[in-house]
Amino acid sequence: MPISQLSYEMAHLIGAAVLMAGFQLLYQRRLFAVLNTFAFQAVALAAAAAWQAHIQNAPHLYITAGLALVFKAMIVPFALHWLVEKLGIHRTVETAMSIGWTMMAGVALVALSILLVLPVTVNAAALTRESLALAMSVVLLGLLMMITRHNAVTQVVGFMALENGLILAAVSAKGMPLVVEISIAFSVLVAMTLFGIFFFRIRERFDTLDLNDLETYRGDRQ
Amino acid sequence: MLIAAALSALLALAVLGVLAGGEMWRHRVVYFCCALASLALLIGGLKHLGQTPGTGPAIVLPIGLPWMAAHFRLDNLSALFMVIVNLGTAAASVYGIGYCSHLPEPRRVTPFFPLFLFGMNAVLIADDAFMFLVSWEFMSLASWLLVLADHKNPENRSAAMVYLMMAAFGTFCLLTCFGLLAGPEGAYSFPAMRGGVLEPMTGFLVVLLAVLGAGSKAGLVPLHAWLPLAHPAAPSHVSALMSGVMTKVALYGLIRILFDLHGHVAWGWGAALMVIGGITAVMGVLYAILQDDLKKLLAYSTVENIGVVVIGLGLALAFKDSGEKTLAALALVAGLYHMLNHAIFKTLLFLSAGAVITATGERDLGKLGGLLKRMPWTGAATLVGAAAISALPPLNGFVSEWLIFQSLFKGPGLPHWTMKFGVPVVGAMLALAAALAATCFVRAYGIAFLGRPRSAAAAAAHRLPASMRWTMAMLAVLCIVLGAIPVTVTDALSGVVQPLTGVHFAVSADLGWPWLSPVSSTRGSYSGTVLVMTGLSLFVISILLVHGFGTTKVRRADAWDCGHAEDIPETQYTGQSFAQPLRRVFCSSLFAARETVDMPEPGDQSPARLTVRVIDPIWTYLYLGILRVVDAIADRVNRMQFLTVRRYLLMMFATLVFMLLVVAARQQK
Amino acid sequence: MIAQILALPGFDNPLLWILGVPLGSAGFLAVLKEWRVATWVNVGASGITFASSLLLLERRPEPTRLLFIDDFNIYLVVLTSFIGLTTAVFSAAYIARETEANRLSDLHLRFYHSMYQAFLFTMLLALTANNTGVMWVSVEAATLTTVLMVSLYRTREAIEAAWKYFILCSVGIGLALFGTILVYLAAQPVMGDGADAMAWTLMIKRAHSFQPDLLNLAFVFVLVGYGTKVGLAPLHSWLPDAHAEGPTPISAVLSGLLLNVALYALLRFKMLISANGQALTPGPLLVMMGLSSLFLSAFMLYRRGDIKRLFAYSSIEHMGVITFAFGMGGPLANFAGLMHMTMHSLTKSAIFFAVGIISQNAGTKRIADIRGLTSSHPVLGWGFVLAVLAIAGLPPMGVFMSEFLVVSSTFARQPLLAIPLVLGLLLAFGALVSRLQMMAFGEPPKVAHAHGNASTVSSILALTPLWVHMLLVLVAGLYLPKELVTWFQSVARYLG
Amino acid sequence: MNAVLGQLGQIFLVVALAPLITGWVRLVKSRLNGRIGASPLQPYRDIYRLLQKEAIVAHSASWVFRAAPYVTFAAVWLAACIIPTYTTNMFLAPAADLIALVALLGVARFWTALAGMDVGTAFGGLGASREMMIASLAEPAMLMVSFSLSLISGTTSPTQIIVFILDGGVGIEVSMGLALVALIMVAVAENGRIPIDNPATHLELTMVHEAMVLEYSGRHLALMEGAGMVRLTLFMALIGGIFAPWGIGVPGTGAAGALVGLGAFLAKCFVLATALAFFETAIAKMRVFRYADFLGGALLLGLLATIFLYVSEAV
Repeated sequence: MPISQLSYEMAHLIGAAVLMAGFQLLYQRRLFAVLNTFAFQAVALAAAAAWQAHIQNAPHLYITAGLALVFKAMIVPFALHWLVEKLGIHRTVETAMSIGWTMMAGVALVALSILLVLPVTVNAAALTRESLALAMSVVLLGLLMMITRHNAVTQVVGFMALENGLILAAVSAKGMPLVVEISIAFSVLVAMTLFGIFFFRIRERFDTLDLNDLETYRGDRQ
Repeated sequence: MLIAAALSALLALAVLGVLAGGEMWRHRVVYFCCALASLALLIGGLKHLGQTPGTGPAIVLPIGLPWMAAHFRLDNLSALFMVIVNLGTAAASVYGIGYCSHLPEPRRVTPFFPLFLFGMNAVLIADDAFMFLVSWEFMSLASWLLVLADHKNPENRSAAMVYLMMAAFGTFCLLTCFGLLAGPEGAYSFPAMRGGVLEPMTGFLVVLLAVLGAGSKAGLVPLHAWLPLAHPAAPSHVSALMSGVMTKVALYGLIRILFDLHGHVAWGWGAALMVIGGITAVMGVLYAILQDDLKKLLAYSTVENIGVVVIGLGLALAFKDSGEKTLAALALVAGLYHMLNHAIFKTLLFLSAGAVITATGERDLGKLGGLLKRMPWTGAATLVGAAAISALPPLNGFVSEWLIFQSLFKGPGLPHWTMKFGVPVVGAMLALAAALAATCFVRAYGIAFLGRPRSAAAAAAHRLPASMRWTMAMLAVLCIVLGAIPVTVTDALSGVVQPLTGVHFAVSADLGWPWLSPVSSTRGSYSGTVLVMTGLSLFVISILLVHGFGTTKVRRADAWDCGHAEDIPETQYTGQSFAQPLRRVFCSSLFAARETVDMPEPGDQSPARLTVRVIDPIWTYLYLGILRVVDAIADRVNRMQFLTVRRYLLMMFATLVFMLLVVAARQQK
Repeated sequence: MIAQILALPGFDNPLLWILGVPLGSAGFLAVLKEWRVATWVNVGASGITFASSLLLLERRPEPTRLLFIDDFNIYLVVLTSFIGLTTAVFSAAYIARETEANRLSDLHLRFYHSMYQAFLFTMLLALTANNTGVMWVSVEAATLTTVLMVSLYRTREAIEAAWKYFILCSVGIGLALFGTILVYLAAQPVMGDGADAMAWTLMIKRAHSFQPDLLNLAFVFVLVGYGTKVGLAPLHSWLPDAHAEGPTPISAVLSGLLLNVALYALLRFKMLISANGQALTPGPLLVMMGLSSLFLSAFMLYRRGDIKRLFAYSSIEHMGVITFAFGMGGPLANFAGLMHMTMHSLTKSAIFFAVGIISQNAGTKRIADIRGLTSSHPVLGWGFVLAVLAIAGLPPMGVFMSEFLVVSSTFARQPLLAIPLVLGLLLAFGALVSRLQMMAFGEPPKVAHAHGNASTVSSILALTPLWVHMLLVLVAGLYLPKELVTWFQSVARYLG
Repeated sequence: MNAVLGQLGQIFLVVALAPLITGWVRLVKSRLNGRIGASPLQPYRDIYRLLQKEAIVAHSASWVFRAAPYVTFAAVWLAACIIPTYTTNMFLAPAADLIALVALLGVARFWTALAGMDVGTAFGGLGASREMMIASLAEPAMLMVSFSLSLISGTTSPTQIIVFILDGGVGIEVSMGLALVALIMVAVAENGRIPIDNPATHLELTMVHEAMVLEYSGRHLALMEGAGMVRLTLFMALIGGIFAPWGIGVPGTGAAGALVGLGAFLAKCFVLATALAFFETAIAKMRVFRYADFLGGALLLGLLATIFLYVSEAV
C-alpha cells in the first residue's frame, strides 16, 4: 500500500506530540504533574503505534499500542501516584539545573538529533526519517530528565520517557520483527517489578526515595 | 644439546625445590644439581667460544607466539655471556649448598633459584623478541620472589616492590623497542629484525628505549634505584647473582640491540651513552662511599661498574659509526672484558658479604671489624676481590679498565667536536670513579675485616661451611688468573666482537702473546704476565734484602697510637668518619650532605652529637616526585568513586553527546 | 516471521542442550528446597552445559535465523560454559561456608541458584543468537538476573550497588536498543523487511551496501550502550560496586563472562562496520574509551581499600586494554584483543575465586586486614600470587602474550598512542603489585578467624577451580592450540 | 746497550739513588731554615739503623699489617722500574705505561691505607681516610696528564713519549705547560709534600701519610720510608724525563749514552730536589679540606691540557 502524504503528516504529528510531552516533562515542577504528563506521553505513543500499525499494515503493532496505552498510560502512572502518596514523598520536583537551562539543553539536543538523523537517512523511507529524529530527541530528553532531577520518582519517569522514545523508533522502523516489541514490553514489565522491589526495600531501609540519601551509604570509603 | 639438557634440568629442579619441604639435605641436593647444570652451561658456552665465529645450531620449539614458534640460538655473543653468567651461577650454587641452611626460610629460596638461573640463560639464547622478553621477565619474576624471600621485613617488601616496578618499566621499554624493530607486520624473530631498515626517527626511538629498558635492569643512573634496595634484601648468593650476573644479562640485551639488531646507531648515541656511563660511574661510587650497609655498598659499586662498561660500549658505538672499526672492536672488547671481570669479583664480594652476615649476623659496617683474623679464608679472598674491583694491577679489574682507558684515549681522534671535547671529560669521570672505587673498597675492607671488632657479634664470628669458603677462594683465583693472562682473554673476546664490528681484531697482534698492545707496540702496551713475574721477583728481592741486611725479630705489643693507649674499639675510625672528607669534598652539593653538631652547654653532662644528613637527589626528586604526582592524581580521580547515580548518568550522557558531536563533525567533512 | 525466528534446534543439535539445560535447571532450582542438593544440581547442570559445548568443537550446527555458531562465538561459548562450570564448583564450596556463617537464608539460596543458571542461559543465548534483537533481549535479561544476585546480601551497600547497576545498565541497554534499531534501519533497505535484516550471518554478507552514515550513528549508540555493560570509562560506574557487593561467585562471572558478552556484542557491530567499508572507522572512539578506562582504573587502583573493588577496577583496566586493541585494529592487535578477552576471563575469575576464599578466611574484604597469605595459606596464597601476577601481565602467563602483541604492534604503528598505553599499564601494574605484596607477604595476622577452619573437602573444592584456571592461563601463555589460533585469526580479519 | 742490562741498571739505580735525593732535599731545607742539617747520606744510615731494630707489631694487627710494607715497597719499586731515568732502552718498558704506573702507585697506597686501618687505632683510620681522599683527586689528575701526553705523542708509554719528544715531535705548547703544572701538583700530593702533607710532622691533626705508618717500626718502617723515597725519585724521573728529556740514553748509543744519561739524570734530580726544597720552605701547609681545591685544580688543569690541544688546533 503506497503511503500517502497524509499518513506522513499524521505520523509526524503524533511523533511531535510525544516529543512535546517530553519537553513538558522537563518543564513540570510538581510530581503529580510529571506523572500526568508522562501518562499523556504514553497515550501519544500508543497513538503513534496504532497509526503505524495502520499505515504499515502491521497488525502486531496494535499490540504494542495497546500495551503502551494500558501499561504506561494507566498502570504505571497510577502505581507511581500510589507510591508517592504511600511513601509520603515530597511533591515538588527537585532539579539539579534550572528549568530554563534544562529547556535550552533540550532544544539543543533536538537540534543535534535532527542534524544527525536527517542527512543520513536521505535514502531511507520518508516515514522513518523524521520519526527517527523525533524518537532520538525523545530518548535524549529522557536521559536529560534523568540527569537533571534529584528525585527518584522523576528519574524513573525520565527512564520510561527514554523507553518511550525507543518504542517510537521501533514502531517507525518498517517491518521490524515483533520480537523487539515483545522484549520492550517485557523489559518494562520487569523493570517495573524491579522498581517495586527496590522501592519497597529502599523504604524499608532509608525512609526516603531521594537518591541523595541513598548515596551516602557507599562501600570503600577509606 | 648439553645446554638444552641443562636448561630443562633447571626447570625440573624448580619443581624439586618446591618438593624439598623442610628437609635440608634435599635443598642441598637441589643446589648441587644447580651447580652441575651451571657447569654444563659453562662448558657449553666455552665450547662454542672455542669454535670459529658464526651462529650455532638453532632450536625451534612449538611454544611462544603461535604463528612463529620459539627460536633459540647460540652465537658467539650469547656464548660469551653464557660463560659470564654461569661462572657466577656455578659459584652461587656451590655456595648455596652450604649457605641454604643459614637462611631464615630456605623453602622460599630453593624453588626460585633454579628458575632464576633458567631465566637468565634463556635470555641469552632467545632468538626472537617474544622469547627474549618472556625469559627476561621470567628472570625478573624469579628474582623478585627471591628478593621477597625474607618477606617479613617490611623493608624487603618495599624493595621488592620498587624492583618489580623498575623491572616492569624496563620490560615495557624493551617491548616497545622490539615492537619498533619488528615493524607493524610483527616480524619478531631476530634474523628478520636484522634485515629491517629503520627510519631515522624510529632508529632513534629504538636506541632510546633499549637504553631505558636494559639500563633500568643494569642500573644506569637514574634508573639504578632498585639495586641498592633489592640486593641487600635478597639472600646473599642471590644478590651475588643479581648484581654480578643479572646486570650483565641486561647489558647483553643492550649489546644485542645496539650492535646486532639495530644496524646503524648514530655516533651521537655513543656520546650520550658515554656521558650516561660517566655519570653512572661517578654517582654510583659516591653513593657507595656513603653506605654503611655492606650489601648496599656493593650494590652501588655495581652501579659504578655498569657505568664503566657503558662508557666502553658508548665509545664502541661512536667508533663504529665513524668507521673506526678496529677501535670499536677495542672498546667493545674492553667493555666485555670488564663485564666478565665484574661478574667474577662482584659475585665474590657479595658471597663474602653473605659470609660476613652469616658469621656475625651484622651487615652494618659500624658493627664489624677484625674479621680477617676470625675468617682468614673469607678475608683473604675478599681482599683479592676488593683489590680487583679497585682496578689494581695485576688483577683482572685493572686490565679491563686499562683497555677502556686506552680506547678512551683514542676517542678525541674522532672527527666530531663533541667527542673531542667530551671524551676527555668522560675520561676524567672514569678516572675519578676508578680512584673513588679504590677509596670505597679500602674503606669497606678496612672497616669490616681489619682493625678491632666493633661489636660482640663481630668478635664472635664463626666458621663457615667449606663449600662457601671454597667458592670464594676459586673466584679469587679467577681474579688473579684473568689479570695475569689478559691476552688469552682478549683473543677469545675478539672472536665475539668480530660479527658485531665487522673486523677481526687482535689486541696482541704486534708484540705477541703476553703483551697487550691494542693499537701498535709503540702506542702503549701492558703485560699482566710480565708485571706479575717482575712484581713477584721484586717482592721476593725486597724480602731477601730486608732480611739479609737486618733482623727478622718481631715483638708483639699494644698499639702505640701516639701514646693514646686505650682499649676501646669505638675509638677506631668508623665507616662514617672514614667517608667524612669525601663527603665534604664531593657530596656537599650533589647530595646536599650537611653535618650538624649538637654540642651540649658547658656543664651539661649529655654527650655531644654529630648528625649527618644526606639527601639522595635522584630518589627524592625523581622517584618520590613521580610518586607524589601519581598520588595527587589518584586522589583526584578517586572522587569519581563517590559520585551520585545522577552524576554517573551525567557522565554517560556527556559521553553520548560528545560522541554524537564527533560523528556529526566527521560526517560534515 | 516469528516461526522463522523461533525455529528451535533439534535434539541432535548441541545448541539445544547448551541453552536448554541452563534454562531448565533454572526452573528446577527455583522450586528445589534443599540447598545442598541445589549446589550439586547447579554443578551438574553446568557440567552438562560445558560437555555439550565441547560437542560444538566436533560438529558445528548449521546457522538458523535464531542461533548460529561461527569462529567468533564458538570459543566464547566454550569459555562461558567452562567458567560457568568452574564457578559453580567454586560456588558450591563458597555457599557451604557462607551458610555456615549464616549469611544466607534458604530462600535466598534457592533464588541464587536459579538465577545463576538463568544468567548462564542469557549469556549463552546472547552469544549464540543470530538476531540482533534476541541478543539484545538476552543481554537485558542478563542484567536483570545479575542485579538480583548483586543485591542478594540485602545490605545497604549491596542494595545501593544493585540500584546503581540497574539504573545505569538499563539506560545503557536502552541506548543499545536504539543503536540496534538504527542498524536495522540501515540494513532494511538492502535486506528487506523482517528477521533477515537482523541476522548476523546474512547481514555481514551484504553489509557493504548498507547506509554508512546510519551505521556510524548506530555505532555510537551501541558503543555507549553495550560499552556501559563492558564497563568502559566513563560509563563504568556500576561495575566496581556491583562486583564488590554481590556474592563472590557472581563477581567472578560478572568479570569473567558478562563483560566479555557485552564486548562480544559490541564487536559484532564493529564487524558490520568494517564489512561496510565506507562507514567511519570506529577505531578512534574505541581507542579513546580504552585509554580512558585504562587510566581511570589505573589511578583508582591506588586508592582501593576493598579487595573486590580492587579487582573490579582491574577488570575495567583490562576491558580498556582490549577495547584499545580492537580500536587499533589490524591482524596483530585484533588477535591480541581476542586473546586478552579469553585470558582475562580465566584469570580474573580465578582471582575472584581466590578473593572469595581469602575474604571468607579473613572475615573481611579490607586489604589492610589481609596479610601474609603465602605463609598462612600457602596453596591459596601462591595461587593468588600467580593469578595477580598473570593479570598484571607477567610472563609466562597468557595475558603477557596479548599485552606483548598489543603494545608492540601499536608502537610500530602509532608510537604516540602506545606511550599512554604503556604508562597506564605500568601504573596499574604498580598498584596491583603493591596490593599483592601487602596481602600475600609479610607476617600473617596472629588471630585465627572463626571462619578460617573450613573442612578440607570444601577448601579443596574451592581451590581446584583457581588452580585449573591458572594452569590453563599458564599453558596458553606458552602454547595455543592450532584451532584457537585459526579462529582468532579469522575473526581478527573480520574485525578489520 | 742491552735492554735487559739497561733494565737491571734502572732497577738498581732507583733504589740506590732514592735516599740520596731525599737526603739532599732535607739538607737544602735545613740550610734554608738556617740550620746546618744532616749529611745527604743520612737517610742511608737511618734505613740501615731501622733494619737492625726489631719490628714491633700491635696485638690487634693481622698479616695485612706485616705484608703491607713489602707489597708497598715492591709496587713502588716496580713502578719506578718502568720510568726511564738514564736510558730508554729497557726490557720492561712495554710491560706497563702511564696508566699502569698510576695503578701501581695505587696498589702501594691501597696497602698502606689498609695497613693504617689494620691496627684499629683512630690515627690509622684518619690517615687512611685522608690519603684516599687525596688520591681520589690526584689519581684522576695524573690520568688526565697521561691523557694529554698520550694525545700529544700518540702513546701512553713513558719511554715512547720521551722518544717522541726527543725526536722533536712537539714544540712548546700550552697543553704541555698545563700538563707540567698539573703533574707537579700531583707529584706534590702523591709524595706527601707541603702544602698537602708535611713529611716531617707528627702533629696529630695535620698528618696524613705519617698517620698511616704510625704503628710501624724496625724493618717495616724502613720499607715504608724507602718506598716514599723511591716514589719521590720516580716522580722526578717522570717530570725530568718527559719535560726535559735531553741527555737520556736511547737504544744504539751504547754504554756512553747510558753514562751521559746517568749524568743528565743526576743533574735533573739535583735541580728538581733543590727546587722542591725551596718550594716547601716558601709556602705553608694547607688545611685538610682545602686539598680538594688544590687537587681539583690539578684535575682541571689536566682536563684543560687535553682540551687546549684542540683549541690550538682549531685556531
